[in-house]
Amino acid sequence: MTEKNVVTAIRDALHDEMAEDDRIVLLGEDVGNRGGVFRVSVGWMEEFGEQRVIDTPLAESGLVGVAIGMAMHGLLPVAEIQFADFIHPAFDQIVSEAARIRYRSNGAFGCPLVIRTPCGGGIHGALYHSQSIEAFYAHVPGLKVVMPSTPADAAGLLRSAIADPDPVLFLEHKKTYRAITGEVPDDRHLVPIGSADIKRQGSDLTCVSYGYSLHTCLDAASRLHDDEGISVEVVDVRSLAPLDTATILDSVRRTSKAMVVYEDNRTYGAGAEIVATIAEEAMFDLDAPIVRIGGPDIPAMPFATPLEHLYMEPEPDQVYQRMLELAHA
Amino acid sequence: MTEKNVVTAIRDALHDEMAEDDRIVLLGEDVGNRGGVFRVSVGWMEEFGEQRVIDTPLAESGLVGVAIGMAMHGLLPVAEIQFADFIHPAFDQIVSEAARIRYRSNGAFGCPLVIRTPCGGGIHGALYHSQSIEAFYAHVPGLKVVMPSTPADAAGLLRSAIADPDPVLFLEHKKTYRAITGEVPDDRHLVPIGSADIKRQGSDLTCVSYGYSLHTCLDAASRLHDDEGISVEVVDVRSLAPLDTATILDSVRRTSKAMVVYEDNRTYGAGAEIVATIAEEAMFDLDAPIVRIGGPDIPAMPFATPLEHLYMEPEPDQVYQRMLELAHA
Amino acid sequence: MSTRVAPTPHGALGLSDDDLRAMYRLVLTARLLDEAALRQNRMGRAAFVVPAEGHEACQVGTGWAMRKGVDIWLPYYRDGALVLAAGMTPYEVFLGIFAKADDPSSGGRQMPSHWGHKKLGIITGSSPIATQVPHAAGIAYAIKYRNEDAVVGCWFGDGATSEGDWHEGLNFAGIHKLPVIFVCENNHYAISVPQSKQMAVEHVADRAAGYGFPGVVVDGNDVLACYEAMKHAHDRARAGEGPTLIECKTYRFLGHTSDDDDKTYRPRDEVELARQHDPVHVLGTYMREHRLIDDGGAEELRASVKGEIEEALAAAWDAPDPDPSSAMRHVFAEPAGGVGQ
Amino acid sequence: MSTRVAPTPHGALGLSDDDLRAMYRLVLTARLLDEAALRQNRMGRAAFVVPAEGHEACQVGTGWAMRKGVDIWLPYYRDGALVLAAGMTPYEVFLGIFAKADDPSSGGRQMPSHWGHKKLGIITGSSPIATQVPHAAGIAYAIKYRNEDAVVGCWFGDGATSEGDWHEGLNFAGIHKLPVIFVCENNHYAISVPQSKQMAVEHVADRAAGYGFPGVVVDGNDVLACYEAMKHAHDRARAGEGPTLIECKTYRFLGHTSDDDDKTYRPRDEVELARQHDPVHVLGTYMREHRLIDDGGAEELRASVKGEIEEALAAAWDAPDPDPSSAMRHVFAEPAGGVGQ
Ligand SMILES: Cc1ncc(C[n+]2csc(CCOP(=O)(O)OP(=O)(O)O)c2C)c(N)n1
Ligand SMILES: Cc1ncc(C[n+]2csc(CCOP(=O)(O)OP(=O)(O)O)c2C)c(N)n1
Ligand SMILES: [Mg+2]
Ligand SMILES: [Mg+2]
Repeated sequence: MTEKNVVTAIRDALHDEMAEDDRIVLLGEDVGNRGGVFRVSVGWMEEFGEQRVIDTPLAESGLVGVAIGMAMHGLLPVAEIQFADFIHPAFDQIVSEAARIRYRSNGAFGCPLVIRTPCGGGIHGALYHSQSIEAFYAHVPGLKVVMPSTPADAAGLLRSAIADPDPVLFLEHKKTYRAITGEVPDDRHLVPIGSADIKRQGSDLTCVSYGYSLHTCLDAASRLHDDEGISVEVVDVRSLAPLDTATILDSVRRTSKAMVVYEDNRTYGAGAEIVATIAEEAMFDLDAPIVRIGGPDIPAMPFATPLEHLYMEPEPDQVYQRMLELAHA
Repeated sequence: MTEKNVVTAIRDALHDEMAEDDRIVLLGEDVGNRGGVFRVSVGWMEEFGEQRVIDTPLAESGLVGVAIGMAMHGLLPVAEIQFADFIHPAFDQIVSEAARIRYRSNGAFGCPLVIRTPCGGGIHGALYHSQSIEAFYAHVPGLKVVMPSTPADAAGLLRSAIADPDPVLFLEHKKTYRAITGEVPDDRHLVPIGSADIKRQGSDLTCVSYGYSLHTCLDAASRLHDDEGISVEVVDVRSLAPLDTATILDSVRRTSKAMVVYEDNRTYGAGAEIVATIAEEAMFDLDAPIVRIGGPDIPAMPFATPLEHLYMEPEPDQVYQRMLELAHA
Repeated sequence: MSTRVAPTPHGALGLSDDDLRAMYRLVLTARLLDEAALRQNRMGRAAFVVPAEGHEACQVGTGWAMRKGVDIWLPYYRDGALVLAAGMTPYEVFLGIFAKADDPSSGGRQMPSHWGHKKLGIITGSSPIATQVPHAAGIAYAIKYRNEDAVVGCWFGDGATSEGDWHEGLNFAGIHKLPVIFVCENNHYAISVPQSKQMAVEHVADRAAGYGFPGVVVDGNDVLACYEAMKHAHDRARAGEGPTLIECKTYRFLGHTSDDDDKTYRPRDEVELARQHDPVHVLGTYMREHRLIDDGGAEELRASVKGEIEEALAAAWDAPDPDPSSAMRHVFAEPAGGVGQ
Repeated sequence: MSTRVAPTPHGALGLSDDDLRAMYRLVLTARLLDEAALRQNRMGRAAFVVPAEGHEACQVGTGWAMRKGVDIWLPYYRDGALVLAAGMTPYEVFLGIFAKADDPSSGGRQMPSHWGHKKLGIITGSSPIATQVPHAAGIAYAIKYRNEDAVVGCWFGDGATSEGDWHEGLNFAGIHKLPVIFVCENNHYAISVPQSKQMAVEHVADRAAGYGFPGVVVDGNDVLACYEAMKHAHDRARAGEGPTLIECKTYRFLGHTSDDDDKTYRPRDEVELARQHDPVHVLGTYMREHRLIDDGGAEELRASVKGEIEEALAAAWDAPDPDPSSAMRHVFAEPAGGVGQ
């Protein structure tokens, strides 16, 4: 075990995989010369060669499209989109192409592609460097979407994503990059795609979250325990698609109370699916209405500190407060 | 009042608006010379001139981007995307640009743009001429998304969309085009964006739907009434964003039972938001768990008749059956 | 002084008489197959067909320079003649038209003419226009990376050249000097939109200069001209000299698809004029002129091709439909599948 | 024989001495403003700034050919000097840098340098690269449609030319011969990606031929050359002759933004070499050579500009922050707003 932050865990895992398997190529804007905007691949162009660490033109659709071609011809491309906010030009290539190649060819072709991209806010990124994009992609059959929140999960899920025969969107919350550290196994451990994880056990209520919000929830749960002796179970979704409904429902049935917390705009966000699933499958196990906390329905978050705070900062207290209310409901 | 089908209602309303206001221009692939693939604008290039009925190059992102520019400079563009399945290349222009122009300029600029596009399946369109796209867009703050299911709503909502100072995605279910007819007021009536509509009153349960599925639900409700004397209230969402939660919740509270039906892939579909809203706001008013029926989680629907049926056809019976069960629950 | 026989035009290109006979058979097969498929459509037995009529020469000419089983093909929906050149059989084509379980493209999941054939190196395609262009570049990159001796061919219409993906794909291919050939079958319309409303230039090929590789214009009704341009591009690609953009000027004789009525947007005399350069007749005339076929042989050939098509059609019609429950399969790899297959 | 004074180069372009003095003041203001902003960033008072250093001549030169209050501007984030030429004040720029409520671009909602100024005809811009290119074409279409005498200017970097939107926007503008000028500020890098990995051509301008309009290359450090090319394009646009693509060869002296360290990807000697053509010095030298300014005047000007900037900075720093609750506003038009404003 080694203590690392999230971005280091990602870097180390990706580095080790590349060293093991030369079918893996990394492509994206500024991944070569500069080693990536978040410095994940510094020095790799020299280490693995320019053929494997490819600085692409500024063209996300082309970048993903080229990666799809590589994936259909024996390579295992890892495409980096510099910021999740800039993945939108590639929407068609991801949704119409990567996600449908296996289905449309009746299983004859596959597309083992990983798309990594830093997402989420709270880092002064304003409207176009703060977006949450999981809701757009988790809805797409044929695509897997994961979003780790801890260094160990980041490493383990990235390895699983690379080993996966189908396209995986790998979302990295920027605010976890350096802020979140933890123990990471030194071996090549895998975290299976499609499995949620109980990050804190509890009995009074279940809080389901993912991404940076997960840490907000863990923090609130820990304070609630200290302050009020309330025991909150915190479930880390980790894999948005496929969604591990079994783990979520099992926890909710045990605690009889559920809340769902996510950073993305609330309405039609990914949390709606989780709430809906609980409502359909476990409604009569519940002692109180399900609580949903999502971001405000404004385009990502503004730049000015007071405005960004309105989006991100009320959250910790809001989560704490709503947990408290739900526990007493 | 005049009896029309949906596509004729759309054609007439758009025609009248264009005749009234020469700021309105229509642009899209094949809208001019050919009068549109669904023949909405036949003869308009001659009638309104080539400057107002613009055959664009085959480039959806550019098409929407150009329309955004027009909208920011005094015109009222109506952009037609030939099939909803081909809107994906324009995702960035719609989400990053059209939907954010007002917010990002702190209200200084606006983008009065309408994007019309035929969506939905059941017409042998296979994977790329059958898609439902509302879930991708209803989630985007700054964008309005409507989906009429009757000729009168189509005409009234289209007029409201054109009059709206903000971008509106106007979804037209292809299977309603000719299959659904109804009375349309002869005056320039408006249907407000953001209002759901009770299409059938009932007291035993509430069924919330939209698009072609609405008709499946109406049909099942009517058969259930005849067969079993069960009284189903059918709510037509009509406007996915903003969502009229008041009308939906009011109905659910009255009947104490809710089901939500939509054609799109079930998981993370728009119906999840509706179910989640009911669960949060009206859970203790319910006598039975909420029922959700969505399309299978496969990429749109296959071409071969037996496969397409698997997607679309079980639905009528499934809806009927689930209504029956819910009524007796 | 020794007497020397002047070489035939095809001989000068290194094509044997048998090559020409095979090419002619392909061109004719494509045409007769189209006609048969359209009849099936009119009879209500095929919901949707896409005729290639008018495009046969540019497809067979460019396809002939590709090596079956070695090179990689990314056709578009209009490429009914091209996929025959790539090795698909009429039976396989009809399996797609009738949406049968054994359709090699998609098992009846996609509309007909959305080609794919794993064994033949025909990459699965979709409806959205031009998305295959970056794929072609990516495959060519992988070929170069893996030091394979393969060339990628990528076909599309004039309409496709307006898409962002087209620009991005060609640009990437140019930067990395990839072994890929881009073939534009310019029939001057994207459905109803004439070329003048698609671009302000006369030649699509002129855009190649902006990507740092050659663009050539050929008569798309002349199978030999198309072959020659493609062969040259193919040699360039194998020699590591990078991509080529070939623009074949051609014409579509029928509606865009069986759903389209082109009378609303194309003047009849324009269509009639184009038909005077019908590539099937042009090649037929060449065959006779160079004594590669005589009237009897032509009749025989036509009868033989017709027979083949009728047989294929009948067999495909009788083939099993896909099982409804199979619709849920292959969203993701099934347990047996491995990485990168 | 009458004696004739040889016209100055700027005189030959129709520019008065006062024009030149005003242009020089703009160039200098941009430079000193950048320096002041960077200091604020280093002091922790500005989270993020985007220096224009190195691009001043091409921005002021092209901007000078535009008519304030008539023409329409679509700048990109690098265009700190251009927006001054369009009429923004240093105070307004600092309101953006400090994310203040009165920031005309966005009221502090967007990162600094995401320009917008309704009154000045500067169209609101975003971060995603090249999205403004189709907007420029659409605005130009509306101008032509409404028979207005306005021209659209659209600026972007070399990186932007790889995006599909760039291709689609230029293509549309070419087809409709729209009154729009596309200006590429080619500094040979998209962040760290050198031009050779972005395109296989030497000149972006060569791509214009593919869209049916002229492309010209100019020395982006020469304010007069940039003005001349832009003026010519502007005349063409007003005369209904359609778009022009102007490529200004230039260089960025500093990091991509205050978040970037360019030492990891650009050799120092390359940067030093480029600095020898510093557009501020180039223009300063020209001013002296043509006696438009002397040493005293230059000192005075610099002091005056500095004073103006300090004052603007201080006033902007003291301006009110946006109210947190305002973050919920303007997602949609508020009741007072009408259509098409
Ligand atoms: C992205 C996208 N937009 C629109 C369509 C609808 N569409 C299908 S074919 C076509 C025209 C294509 O024209 P061209 O590329 O010239 O090929 P041709 O049919 O003439 O051979 C259009 C607009 C589509 N399939 N994909
Ligand atoms: C669509 C998109 N992809 C990626 C980025 C990240 N990014 C910001 S600026 C930039 C480089 C732009 O280079 P260029 O156009 O040459 O302008 P320059 O900064 O050199 O003036 C990149 C990759 C972005 N803003 N938008
Ligand atoms: Mg065409
Ligand atoms: Mg640059």
